Amino acid sequence: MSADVLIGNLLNPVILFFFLGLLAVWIRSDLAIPTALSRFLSYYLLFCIGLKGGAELAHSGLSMDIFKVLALALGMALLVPLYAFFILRRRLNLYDSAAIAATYGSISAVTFITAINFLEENQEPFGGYMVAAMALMEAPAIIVGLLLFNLYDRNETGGSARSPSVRQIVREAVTNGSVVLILGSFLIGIVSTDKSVHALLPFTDGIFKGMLAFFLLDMGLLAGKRLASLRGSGGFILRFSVLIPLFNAALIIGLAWLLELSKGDALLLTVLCASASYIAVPAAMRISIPKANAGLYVPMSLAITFPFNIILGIPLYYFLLNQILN
Amino acid sequence: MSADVLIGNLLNPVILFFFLGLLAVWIRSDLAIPTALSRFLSYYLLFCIGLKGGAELAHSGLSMDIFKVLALALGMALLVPLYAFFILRRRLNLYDSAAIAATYGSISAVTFITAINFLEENQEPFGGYMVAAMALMEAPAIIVGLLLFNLYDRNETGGSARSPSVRQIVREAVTNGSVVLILGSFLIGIVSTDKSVHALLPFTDGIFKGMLAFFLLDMGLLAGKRLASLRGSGGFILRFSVLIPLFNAALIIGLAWLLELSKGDALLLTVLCASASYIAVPAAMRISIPKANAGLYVPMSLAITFPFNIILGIPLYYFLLNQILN
Amino acid sequence: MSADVLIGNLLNPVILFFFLGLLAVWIRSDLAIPTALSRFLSYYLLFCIGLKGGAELAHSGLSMDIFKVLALALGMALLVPLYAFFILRRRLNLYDSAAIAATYGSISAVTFITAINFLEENQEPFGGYMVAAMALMEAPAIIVGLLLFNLYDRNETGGSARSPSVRQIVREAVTNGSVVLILGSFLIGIVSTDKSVHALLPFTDGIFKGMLAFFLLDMGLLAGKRLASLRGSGGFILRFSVLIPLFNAALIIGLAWLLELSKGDALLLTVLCASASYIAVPAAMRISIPKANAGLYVPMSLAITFPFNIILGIPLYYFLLNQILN
Amino acid sequence: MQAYKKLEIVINTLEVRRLVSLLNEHEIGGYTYWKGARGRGDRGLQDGEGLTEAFSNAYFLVGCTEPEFERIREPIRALLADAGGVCMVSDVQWLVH
Amino acid sequence: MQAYKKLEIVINTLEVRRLVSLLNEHEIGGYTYWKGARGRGDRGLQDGEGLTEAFSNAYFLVGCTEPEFERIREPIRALLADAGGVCMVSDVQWLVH
Amino acid sequence: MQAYKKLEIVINTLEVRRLVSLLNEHEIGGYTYWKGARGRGDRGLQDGEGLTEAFSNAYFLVGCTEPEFERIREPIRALLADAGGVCMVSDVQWLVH
Ligand SMILES: Nc1ncnc2c1ncn2[C@@H]1O[C@H](COP(=O)(O)O)[C@@H](O)[C@H]1O
Ligand SMILES: Nc1ncnc2c1ncn2[C@@H]1O[C@H](COP(=O)(O)O)[C@@H](O)[C@H]1O
Ligand SMILES: Nc1ncnc2c1ncn2[C@@H]1O[C@H](COP(=O)(O)O)[C@@H](O)[C@H]1O
Ligand code: NA
Ligand code: NA
Ligand code: NA
Repeated sequence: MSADVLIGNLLNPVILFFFLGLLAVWIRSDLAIPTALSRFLSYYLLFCIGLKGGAELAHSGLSMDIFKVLALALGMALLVPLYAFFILRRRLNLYDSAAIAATYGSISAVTFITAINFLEENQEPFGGYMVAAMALMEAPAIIVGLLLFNLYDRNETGGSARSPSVRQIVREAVTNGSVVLILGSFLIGIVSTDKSVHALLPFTDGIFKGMLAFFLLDMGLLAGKRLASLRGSGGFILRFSVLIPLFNAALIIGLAWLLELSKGDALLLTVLCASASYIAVPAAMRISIPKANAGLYVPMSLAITFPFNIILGIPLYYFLLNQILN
Repeated sequence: MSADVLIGNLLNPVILFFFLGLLAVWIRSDLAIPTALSRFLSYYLLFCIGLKGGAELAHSGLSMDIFKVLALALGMALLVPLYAFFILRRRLNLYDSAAIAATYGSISAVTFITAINFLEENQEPFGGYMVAAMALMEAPAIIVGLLLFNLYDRNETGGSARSPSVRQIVREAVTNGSVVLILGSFLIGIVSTDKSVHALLPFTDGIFKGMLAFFLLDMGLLAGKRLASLRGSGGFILRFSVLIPLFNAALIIGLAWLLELSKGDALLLTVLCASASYIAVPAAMRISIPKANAGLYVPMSLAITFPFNIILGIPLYYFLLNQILN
Repeated sequence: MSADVLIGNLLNPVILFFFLGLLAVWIRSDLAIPTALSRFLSYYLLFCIGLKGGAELAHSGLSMDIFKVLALALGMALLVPLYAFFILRRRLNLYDSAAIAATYGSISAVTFITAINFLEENQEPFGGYMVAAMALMEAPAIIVGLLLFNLYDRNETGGSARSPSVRQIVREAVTNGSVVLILGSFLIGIVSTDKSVHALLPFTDGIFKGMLAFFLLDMGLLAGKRLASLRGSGGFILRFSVLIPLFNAALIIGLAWLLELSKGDALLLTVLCASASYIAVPAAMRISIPKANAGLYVPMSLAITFPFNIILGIPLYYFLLNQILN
Repeated sequence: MQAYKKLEIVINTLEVRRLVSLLNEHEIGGYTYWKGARGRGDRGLQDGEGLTEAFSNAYFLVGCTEPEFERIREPIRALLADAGGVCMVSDVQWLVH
Repeated sequence: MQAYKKLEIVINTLEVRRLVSLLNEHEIGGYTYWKGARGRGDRGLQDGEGLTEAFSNAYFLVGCTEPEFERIREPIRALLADAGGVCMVSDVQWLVH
Repeated sequence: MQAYKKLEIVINTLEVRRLVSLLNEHEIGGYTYWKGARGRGDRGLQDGEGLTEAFSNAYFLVGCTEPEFERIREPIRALLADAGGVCMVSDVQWLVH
């Protein structure tokens, strides 16, 4: 059964288009999605996911699960960058450690959306509030990462930190376009009437999978290009990029079992914790810790952790949750 | 009933996404739709509206209503900039008066499309030829505005007018991309077979509302950014931006009653007269009256009149038309 | 009946939007689709055609027809540039002859897609493997053209050829974005489950015709702009651009009759042979034979042969095939 | 290398056609330009926003000989006086190939 | 024509707002800029890829008088020291219109 | 400030990879470039239209020291002779930070 799910996932066109993107880079094709389009596709996905999540929540109403999920989400978003930082510090310099810790504490919206697609294909229900959990987990890791950086920077080097204040960085992380769009769509989904949400379905549902496949093609191209910069960066980097997601996943699966989350919610939360940011956090780090090596933290999350999660991670976590929950 | 319609309009996701755009600017989010996309979305909307209007006209055939509507449309497009000009001249310089008069004499395609969406949600029929009325109203106000400008400019300053001749400006206004696209699609809609128009429905109808919502998000972002430049420009500007639309609306509602227009047609005509241009006219004015303050005529139409119309205007005009007609 | 098909084709909105594009250029409208969008639309069409072709092949399974079609396709792709070259050499210089020969030996994906649309509207079946035939025909003519050029260049001028080796050019032709995308989508279509291909239908099928119409509007704009550079280039150029497609079509129609191809397959193969490249080959020629006049080979294929094929060619070839086959 | 004049011109995007015609008419050997420039000047802010190109600029780079420059100097001045924009002139060495 | 200083600044796209504010604060008469520049420098490769503008640059062109230049010289130096980027200064002739 | 050479190169977009490799090979300290330039020159009009980048140009800005310039001068000349394009060289002051 687990092999079935894995193969089903591998033969999903959405995932196959990701491979096509990787392949295109590998054979040095000039296939390239214009950046205006990439941006549009990612906004489209957030728009749809937010709206559907909000509409779903309006239907189901509030429940205790929401609070459990949001508390877990916030807790993990604060905890993961902490232990990631101390693991990283054993091998890497302060700049890279802080940047990578923030990267892995935050989340990847595309991985989340791919997991939602996976759940829908396996007819597994999940709560609309998961969208809120995702939005909630985007920023805290940036703050933790910068606080750790500032703390140790003052101790170690007497302070090389750049001028933007932590407050400013937090501000930017919270008003980040993706966060605003998904939270906004989520709220709009909550207040809109059933009829009007229904009228949007051909856009938000009909063409969704196709747009996702197209976007994953683009992500494959991007991941493929980024992979090159990891050459020669050593086994520690590679191990970290796979083992930390697995560790985070194991931790949250355990907590999901303790707190008796539903299978769908648990999978999404696992995916959020196991995923790493390659949009919001790198942008924040490029500005706030410019000495951190962007040739490290971007490809780790984008070219290793992201493919790992969408190809193997999601079906694996689902298999484990199927064993443990009920 | 009127409150219902107003609230229904306010809770329409399409309108709510406009608010989301405003909000994003207000909290200084970096959410931004690439301009290539904005352009595509606006072309898409014109394409669909034109095609559907043409197909509808091919079905219904010609009627006297068409001539009434087109005559009214043309008349108002010539009249509005005239009285707007003299009102404006009492407070503003010649440059700004001419530019703003042209702006308010012309129309906003997006307001028109939002009104069509409103009519469809309220199951109110309207004529396919309204699309032609819209196209007809785009250019005349530019001509009137420039004629007035040239007339007074020669009298007052001895002529500071720029080199492009009125003929050239008219040429450009008439061959404007939006006009060509909507009229072209309209004609294509007329000559195409039912079957082939039907085959386009998933594109022209299915995803329409979603694309409109996305576009209004973008309009919200734009309006929000433009709002800033109105700071400190005084009450006259603000009053004009709301009162002229209301006055134009009152005038055309009266005429609609006299000429016994159908409710749907009357609403669309009202919206056309009450709306102001923020694409074609500003582009023409930027070139032909460069001394006019673009920080005035663009935000007036885009950041005040446009939101006013789509949020309050449309339901209000509809309420009034419901009272007066039949 | 043939007149019916011709008129049906002319009144197809998809074709009419092409005319609208031409018209817009003619009246000097500023209508313009951003290039990021053009690129996206063309990728979208390849994505859909590839996926549907692959899925269709997975259904029908392999047959002898595939081998016949692929052999014919490859043969024509090698043969056409040969005879085209010798015809062209009688009037044009070596540079232009080689570039134009390569252009006409290769294919136009958009013409192919328009022909598929035509077949679907006439409920005429065709094999999914035609997509593979198309991909197979993109590159060989580039190689033949460059070999001929190098051969004669050495003889005539002692060698003015540019540095990129033939191998490098072949490499680039084969890893060309369009080829990779359509072949990749084709393979994904083959391995994907029915269910998952079905879930993509609203994207790949629903909005397809609309996207095609929009893209042909863009092609019309492009063709219109290119037309200007042909002014004063003489009757030979014009005759060649129409007669070579007709000659190629006659040849392949004869072969289709000999080899008893199905009507749908034969039409698509005819269209491939009759069409000329205006993306991949021009890009290759711009780099490898920079002295060839791009103001000749681009507008010939794009502004004459392409419109000729989609407006008259496709219905004409279909009419002939109807007479000859079955 | 050879001494050339380099002109850098910033002008409203809608005036691109006019400037290109002017360069063609005066038979200038070559030019390069791109759109999408934003900026601020006497005519206010051009922020590149909106659904029209009217509020964005184009940048032109023209390398020309001294006599070519003398030919277009006055026409360009007149165009800028009418349409707004700026033109900066400097000396460059042309890498002949 | 009139002697001017020309500044060319390449800076990370996310710093555009800061640089524009700086030019406004110091009342520089005008500027032009565009986004979408890629490049390499001390802070590594900025290849313009990805869903964020963080890995692409903006290019600023500022024509100003000598006193204006003296006014912004130090603030720009400080900004670049903090945020990375380069600034090149040269002499141009301004075509007055 | 420090004296530098500034190179401005316009070249077909499809040649970007080659020029970047050339700059990397010769260990030039940094460069900036953008795509989307249109223009006219000996090889005709590059109008940026169409579904390929073959008819549009890229613009490179390279600030380098005199010795660096001497290193790449000949290779760039050879590249341009082969692929077309132009290169203008001028003197600038580098604002050291
Ligand atoms: N001093 C300057 N330095 C650089 N660019 C300028 C300067 N002044 C004006 N510009 C550019 O030229 C455009 C038109 O200038 P203006 O006609 O003065 O508004 C502006 O939008 C700027 O992009
Ligand atoms: N020598 C140079 N010539 C031209 N552009 C440069 C040079 N050095 C750096 N740059 C540009 O400035 C950006 C930031 O430089 P840096 O802060 O040194 O990484 C780079 O990404 C390049 O686009
Ligand atoms: N005199 C010039 N001034 C500015 N740009 C030029 C000039 N000549 C050529 N170019 C640019 O360089 C590109 C290639 O030049 P060419 O190889 O001469 O066709 C042209 O498309 C222009 O963008
Ligand atoms: Na995480
Ligand atoms: Na109006
Ligand atoms: Na062919």
